[in-house]
Amino acid sequence: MSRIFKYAFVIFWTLFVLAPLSWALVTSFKTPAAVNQGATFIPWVQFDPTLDGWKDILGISGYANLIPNMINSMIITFFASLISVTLGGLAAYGLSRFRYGWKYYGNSDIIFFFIAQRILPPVVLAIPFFLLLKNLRLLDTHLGLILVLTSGLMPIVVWLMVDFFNQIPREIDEMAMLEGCNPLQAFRRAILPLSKPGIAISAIFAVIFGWNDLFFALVLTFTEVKTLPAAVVALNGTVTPFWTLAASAIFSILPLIGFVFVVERYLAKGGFSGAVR
Amino acid sequence: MSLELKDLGITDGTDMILEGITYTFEPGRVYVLMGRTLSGKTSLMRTIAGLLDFTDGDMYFNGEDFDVLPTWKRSTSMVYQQFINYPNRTVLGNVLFPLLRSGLSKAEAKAKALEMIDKVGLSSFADRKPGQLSGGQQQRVAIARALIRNSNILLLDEPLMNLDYKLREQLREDFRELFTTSKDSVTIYATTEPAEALLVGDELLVMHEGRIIQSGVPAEVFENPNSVTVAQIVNEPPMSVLTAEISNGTFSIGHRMKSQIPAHLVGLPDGDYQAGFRASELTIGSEGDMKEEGEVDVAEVAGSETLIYLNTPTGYTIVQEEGIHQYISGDKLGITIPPERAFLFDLSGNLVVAPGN
Amino acid sequence: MRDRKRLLTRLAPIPLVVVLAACSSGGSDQGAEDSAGGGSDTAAAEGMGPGPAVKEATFDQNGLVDYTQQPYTPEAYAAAAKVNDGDDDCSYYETSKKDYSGQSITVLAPPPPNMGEPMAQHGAMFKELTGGDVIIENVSVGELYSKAQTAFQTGVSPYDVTVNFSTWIGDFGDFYYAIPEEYTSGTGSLATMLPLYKEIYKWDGETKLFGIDGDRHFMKYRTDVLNDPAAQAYFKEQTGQDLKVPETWTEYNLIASTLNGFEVASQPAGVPLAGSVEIMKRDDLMWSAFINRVAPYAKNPNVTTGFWFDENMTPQVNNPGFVRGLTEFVEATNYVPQGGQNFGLSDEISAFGSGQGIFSYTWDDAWSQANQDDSPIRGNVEAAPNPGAEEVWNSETQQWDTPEGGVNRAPYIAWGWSSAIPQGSENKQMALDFLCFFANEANYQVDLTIGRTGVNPVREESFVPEFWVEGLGWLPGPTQTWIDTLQEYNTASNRVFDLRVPGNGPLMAALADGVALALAGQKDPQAALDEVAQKWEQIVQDIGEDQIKEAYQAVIDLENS
Amino acid sequence: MGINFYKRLFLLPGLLLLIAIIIFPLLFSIRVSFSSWNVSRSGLDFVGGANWARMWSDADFWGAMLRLLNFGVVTTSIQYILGFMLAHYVWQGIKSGRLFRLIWLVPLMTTPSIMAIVWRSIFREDIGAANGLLKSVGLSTIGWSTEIVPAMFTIYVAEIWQWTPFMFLFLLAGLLILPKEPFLAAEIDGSSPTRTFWRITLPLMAPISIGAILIRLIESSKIFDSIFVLTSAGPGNATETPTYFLWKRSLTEFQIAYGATLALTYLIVMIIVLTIVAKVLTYISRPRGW
Repeated sequence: MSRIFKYAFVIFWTLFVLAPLSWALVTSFKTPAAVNQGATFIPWVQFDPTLDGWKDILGISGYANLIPNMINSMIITFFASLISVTLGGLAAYGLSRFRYGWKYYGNSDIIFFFIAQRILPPVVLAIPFFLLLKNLRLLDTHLGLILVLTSGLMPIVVWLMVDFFNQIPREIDEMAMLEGCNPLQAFRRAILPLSKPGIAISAIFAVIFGWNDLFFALVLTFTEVKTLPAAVVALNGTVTPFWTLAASAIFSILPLIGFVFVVERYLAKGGFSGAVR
Repeated sequence: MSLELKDLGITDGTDMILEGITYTFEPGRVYVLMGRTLSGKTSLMRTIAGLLDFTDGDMYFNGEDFDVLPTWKRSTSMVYQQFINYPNRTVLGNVLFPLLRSGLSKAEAKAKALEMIDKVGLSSFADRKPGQLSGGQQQRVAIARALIRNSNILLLDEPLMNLDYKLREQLREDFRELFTTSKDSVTIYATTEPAEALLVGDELLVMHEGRIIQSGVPAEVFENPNSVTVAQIVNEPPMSVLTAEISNGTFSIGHRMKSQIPAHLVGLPDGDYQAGFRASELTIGSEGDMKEEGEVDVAEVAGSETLIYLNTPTGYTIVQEEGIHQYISGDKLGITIPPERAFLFDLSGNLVVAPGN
Repeated sequence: MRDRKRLLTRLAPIPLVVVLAACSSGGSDQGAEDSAGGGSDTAAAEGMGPGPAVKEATFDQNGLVDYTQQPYTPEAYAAAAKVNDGDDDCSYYETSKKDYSGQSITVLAPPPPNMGEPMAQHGAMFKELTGGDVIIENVSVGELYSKAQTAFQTGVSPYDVTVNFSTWIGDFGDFYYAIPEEYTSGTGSLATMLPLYKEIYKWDGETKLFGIDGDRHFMKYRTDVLNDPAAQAYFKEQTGQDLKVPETWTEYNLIASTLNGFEVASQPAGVPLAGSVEIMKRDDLMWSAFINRVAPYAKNPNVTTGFWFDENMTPQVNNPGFVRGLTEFVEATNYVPQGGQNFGLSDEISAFGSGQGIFSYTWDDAWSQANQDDSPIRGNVEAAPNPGAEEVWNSETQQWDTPEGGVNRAPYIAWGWSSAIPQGSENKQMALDFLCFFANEANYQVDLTIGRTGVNPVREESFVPEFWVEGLGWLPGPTQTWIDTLQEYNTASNRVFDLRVPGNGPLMAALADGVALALAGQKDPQAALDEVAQKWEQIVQDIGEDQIKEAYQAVIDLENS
Repeated sequence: MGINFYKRLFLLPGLLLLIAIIIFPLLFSIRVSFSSWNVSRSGLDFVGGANWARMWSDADFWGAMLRLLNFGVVTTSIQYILGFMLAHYVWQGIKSGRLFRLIWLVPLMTTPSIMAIVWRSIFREDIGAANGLLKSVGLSTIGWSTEIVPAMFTIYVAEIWQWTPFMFLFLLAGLLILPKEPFLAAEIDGSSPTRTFWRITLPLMAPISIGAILIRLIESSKIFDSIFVLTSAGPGNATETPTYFLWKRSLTEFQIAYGATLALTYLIVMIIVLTIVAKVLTYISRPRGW
């Protein structure tokens, strides 16, 4: 019974997940007229498919070429995620293992401080960040956007990784230290190999959130480092080109699917059994 | 190469975790720490290992301030009561790990590790991961890792605690031999088992509430516990402590059972005392002068013996009976108390007289 | 107790930071330090850039401009007619004599096709002619304002040209460079622009916008429906009146409500026919549509003290004229297409263009869409001035007036696309030359003929039907109605203009908020507009009453002209 | 180099980088909230607490804040339940688990603002897929974006579709690192799967769950794109949330000073609420004798 429910739910959810994506895929092959004349679902039968939407975003029709934007996004996402996962992972490890703080301000407050950075919506940080980057002469540069994104991604990494490190028995790093590793070496040699699932998930989150950041990219760049989402949103003119945007929606998740496919294999079950009974 | 603790203490807020620990550990000897859970054994070991900061006193190793050295420079090895190993490494990898920073060549290190693995009896498991081993085997890996570095200080924190009875007996036997390989080390071994203490220890330190309350040769401490507390700690099962009185030439227990003053108690002034009896020296049955009727609370079989916990009018009493017997809660049993085996303590708990052997 | 401590410690960084902020507040005026503003006289001389070097013309005088041969040619231009180069100062010939190689300008523009496409097309050609780079940053229409404003407010000047809505001039006027007079007179490319629009593109007496588009809101109606005998009979039966092009909003509503859902033979298959297609989505230019609905009720030709405020700067948005307009706007929610209460401009254009409604009444876009080759209602749409009203509120006498001739007309000269050169630009000369080239005779003509460029008639020569019928292949009948409509707007005397004052954004947002509440039925029209009026007073206070009043006087002058 | 050196080495690079990046925006926001910077007046004058007083009596803002009870809490709860179910299924093992896992993560990968436009194309009542499907099976159509309940429903659907994978992955991470032993023990005791779930899995997952719920509360309170595109805060102002409100004040009306005031208020309120929520959740999930 519960087995039937389980698979029914799994199938339902999978269909629910795929439905809008299929709709986007179908829409991406429509002409404007086909979109505006009511909902149709089956190409060739209900409408004549065209590649115009795709030509429009790949620079073939001269309308827009999203490939340079995708490269920008890759550069920015890669470095912002790398910095976030590295520094965030170290900080999370520290917060999991040591006691920090000043008077009443302790570890849990520091962790909260990290995550609190995500409370403010980007819309209100846009102007201050704009001024900051202006004064640093980093407007419209990769570095500027990487730094700003890092401030948003690192908190997620810390938040996730603290819980994760808490699950790894402390005795393991103590043991490594007893065996002659300084804490950094203990982290690298003893803990890091155990943390692959945590790092994989942090990296997935960091990359996805970094990749999909729209608002900072929109405000803090002009012409040089337009990222993919900013470029896609910029396609939305007086008349919303649903067909082109649908194609872009599909196009912009392709690299992420590849990345997640590669990284996701590290999410194996039973992380630390055999470490501590 | 001695480890010297001077008035060492740890205070956390108002909690005293360790207090006034003064002791000198010499190399080549095995020191057994006994004490109940939370008595400070683990804290003391972690302090020595540098994993815990102390707040008072001093610690010297070889005459030099030990406190300035971080854990990883102290040359300390530790075996935990849980079986801690690197789950992602093989047995060989685990045993090799401590050698990585030793400056040995890879081949040398490997040879040495294999030798140690052989010594703990795991040669056929060198390529397995800890998760694929039994508990006892895992603990052997941990012990091999601890021994391989020839550390100056070897700390074993109840290493046999989580093993079953048989494995415990077996490993216990191995220990004496294994420890002889580390002649230059200070070895500190924490346990709650008197048998272990007697078997592996050169010195016994009894800890209670963060203090060392008695130290000495294990047999000596065992025979002459200086207080009720020590007596309770070093006896497993604990002693039954009953009220006693000496007056007018009679020795009475619980104001009810009376007998002649046994030989070792002769000459003591009249007054109220406490009398402690080892469980193994109390017997089931109603013989002799001092007998008592009790009601079984719990009875459990340990190895080839049966432990019976009884409520008696005099107090809670624990009896160890040879052989395997079955009792159920509420059974009425007679017990016999041998007055000549009484450890006599004064009312504040200090030893007055031990029965001797 | 512990909990309270926890909470306090979490908030602890805030007071700390407040102290730091207070300490740092002394000399720091991060944003304002180099933000431009005010005195255009001094700025005029600055940042003009090196200007062009002179070179041999590479384009024949009065040569044929063939858009298919240009470096960037999207589909729309590939189909465009070939035209002869004009005689203006910025013709292909004249521009080809300028050498801008090694220089570049950055343009902030909406994405293709609207404005983005001509920018890209002419930018690429400009580079071919002069060697100067025209870099275009496209942002979505919704982002244009904040993108430009962020730069202006913080004193950053990444752009040499910004494309914008002309209604933003109240906020941006001071940040713009004044266009020299030579461009708007003589043989300048803007010389033949209608005087009305020349005025609209001025701020504080100076031309601040490089006018590339002229807009107004007008009514589009479906002739196939209004001329359908069955519909006529049905309408007569239901209302006792003849079915004709509505003269007033009352008639408009009556027709739209009566024929909502009516089936006519010419209706595109599978598309239900609704009465009216309107912009009702709150933050998607709905306020602009709403102005049409109230204009004839609230713009009284006898009142010269203003449409939006009276002389004491008391908001008029809740006067009975506005309330009447809103009441009818709310009624209209009953006969818009399905989901029409949530239509933005984009939806309005595509919905009317695909035949979903009998009426629509905002910008030219829906008109262009309906006239495109692939439009299912091509040839069935005509244009007329927006409906009027049979009575009009007099804010001076505080009563309803009956207009002369029975109908009060108050066309809304709505804002449209325009472009400007920010004060902060370092290469104004090149920016000017580019905009001027963009708007030269040949380009203007061709852009006009391509509906989706967003360029609409703004110059005298465009208001002849032949131009459209021959140039674009539009059908003569509908085109004539459209030209007539535009001409009527150009010459009308009782007109409504956007509230071109600083704070236009917040004022219109407040208006839209109130109207949305009424549309959703959460408030009745009077209460909703009273709240708007209250907010307006607050906004006027915040921005500065004098400042707004001064700017508003220019709007009143336009209204009364 | 003692332990303190390393202790700092772990935390400080990240913390200091973060502080370096956010200190200016924070200071600036606080400073600017005491100024009158608006669309026609850029610069940092000092007007005292005028903005703060105005915020206090801004009924629209507080109305929007109240709406978070709806959007933040409801969507987070649904996401948590669905995400937990999915994660639990994958953790228990399902056929083609990796494939499902990958497919379920795809929504998270889409850009919310672009996806919102796709949702608009689905829920547009005249040409959208949702009504199209309803019509094709002969059902009556629904006013997805023009009636309050369906409008909220569409926003829920968009949010749940987009963000449940986040919960799923976060919780899966937690499940994957759970110790095996309690489950072995339960198996030996012959505990039923349901019992095991309620008595072992759920309590063991409490810390991770709280972490996931808090971060989703933070994130879903920032809900913006779907509202902007789908309903434009309508009908009326029924779907106007603080982020939307802030966005309008700050970036469309450029009431920079007032916007900063609202933002800081929002920050403070959220810190207080989240701290309380964390406490309550910790209290509810505290270990109990069963």
